Amino acid sequence: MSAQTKTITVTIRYFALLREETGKASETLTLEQGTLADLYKHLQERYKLSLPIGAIRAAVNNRFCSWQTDLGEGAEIVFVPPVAGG
Amino acid sequence: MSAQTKTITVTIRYFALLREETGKASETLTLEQGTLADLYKHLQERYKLSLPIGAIRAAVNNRFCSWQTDLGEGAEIVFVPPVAGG
Amino acid sequence: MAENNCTLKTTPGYFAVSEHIIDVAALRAALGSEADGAVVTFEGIVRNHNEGKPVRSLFYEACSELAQGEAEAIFQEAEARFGLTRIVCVHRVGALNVGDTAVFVGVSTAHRGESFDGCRFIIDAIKHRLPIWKKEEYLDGSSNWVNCQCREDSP
Amino acid sequence: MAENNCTLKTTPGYFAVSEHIIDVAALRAALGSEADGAVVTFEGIVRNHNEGKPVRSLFYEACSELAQGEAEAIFQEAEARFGLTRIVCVHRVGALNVGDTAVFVGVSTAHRGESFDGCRFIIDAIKHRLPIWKKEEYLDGSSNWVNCQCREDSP
Repeated sequence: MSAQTKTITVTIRYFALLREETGKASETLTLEQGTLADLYKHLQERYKLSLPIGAIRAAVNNRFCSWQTDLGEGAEIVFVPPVAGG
Repeated sequence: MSAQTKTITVTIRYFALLREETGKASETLTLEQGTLADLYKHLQERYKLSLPIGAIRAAVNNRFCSWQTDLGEGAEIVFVPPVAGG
Repeated sequence: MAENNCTLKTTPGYFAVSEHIIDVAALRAALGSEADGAVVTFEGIVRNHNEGKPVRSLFYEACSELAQGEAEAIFQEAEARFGLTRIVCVHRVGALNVGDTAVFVGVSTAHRGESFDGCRFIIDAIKHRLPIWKKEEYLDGSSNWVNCQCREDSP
Repeated sequence: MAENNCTLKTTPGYFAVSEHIIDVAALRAALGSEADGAVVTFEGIVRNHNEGKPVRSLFYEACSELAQGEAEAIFQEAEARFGLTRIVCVHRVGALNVGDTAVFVGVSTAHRGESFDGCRFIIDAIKHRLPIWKKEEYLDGSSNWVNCQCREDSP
């Protein structure tokens, strides 16, 4: 890994099935800069998450974003499992 | 008029515009036997009712009936002007 | 509500014509069972305008006996078509002011689609079929029995 | 209700996520203006069954901040499409029992067609778009996050 690799710190909130599978409501992680998709794949492996990326949506700083979004320092991230309100 | 002409006594209830045009909420009339249509035409002339027969419905003894219905002794009649509930 | 329920043995519905302010909360409380997932209610309110004319107040008149029979027929049709579990409907009569609830319709069912469709069916049928009449009094002092000016209405 | 209203300046709507029993009468009182002739309300109630399985209780969880923004977007769309004058919506979170109201949607408009269509549009959008999750607990002791078993859902 080169010295050039930039790291960022992000906060992630987990809800519903993701909260149960990770065992936490939120966490702050320092990781290599990348996209939302990179982050979810990382977490998927780490926590053996059952939901595929195609089943969920993601929001950064309270806005739904595409999986290709580059994460910035201090980003607040929510992964949204399939919803079932009402 | 022959002695054979049968008369009946019926009660009529008036609502809304018909109540205002007849000036009464109900009345009991003795008249020659006939159909509902005959009765309405008689009242139309007597009270100068503005609503044509095609604009209203009629009920006898709490059931909507066709204008050709023959009236029987003691019939309770309601003429129903165009409705506007709700 | 008890006094009229006995007349509706064959349907799950309650209908009344009332001279009193409609108690929406009490009527809502009569809806819903453990199997019901949806409650839809409609209230028709006296507006301050109709077809461009400013309305001051309304007077509703009903033939209660005929209205009761017609409401039961509507409820049976609605029950058959939409599987409604409960139906509650009250129509106000007498003098009403702007903002008053003139009619309440509430239904409950297992699923929401049927509740919306059933409630709408009932209010549409009530407006077209129940022997209830509305006299609008306008700000300019004039008044009008609604629908009674179209002299050549076909039945 | 006052504390959240300031977040909805651009719409006629009020939205909240609440841990408390939904006070339908209070929410109804926030609907209607002198120009409104129709009020339609929907309540989603916890049923004792879902897809054939007997339900004992439900647990709802929401991401309130995201839900608020999404509700505002839904209300703006509903206002534009159906001319709704007022919109009030509260979604319950936490543990609910059979018979509890999980969600309330109430709207008012000049005419009834728009009220029915607008209310239905809003509840459909809420169910599909708001970040709110439902865990069903069944009589047999098992439980399930609804919609999370279809593993290959497309977005």
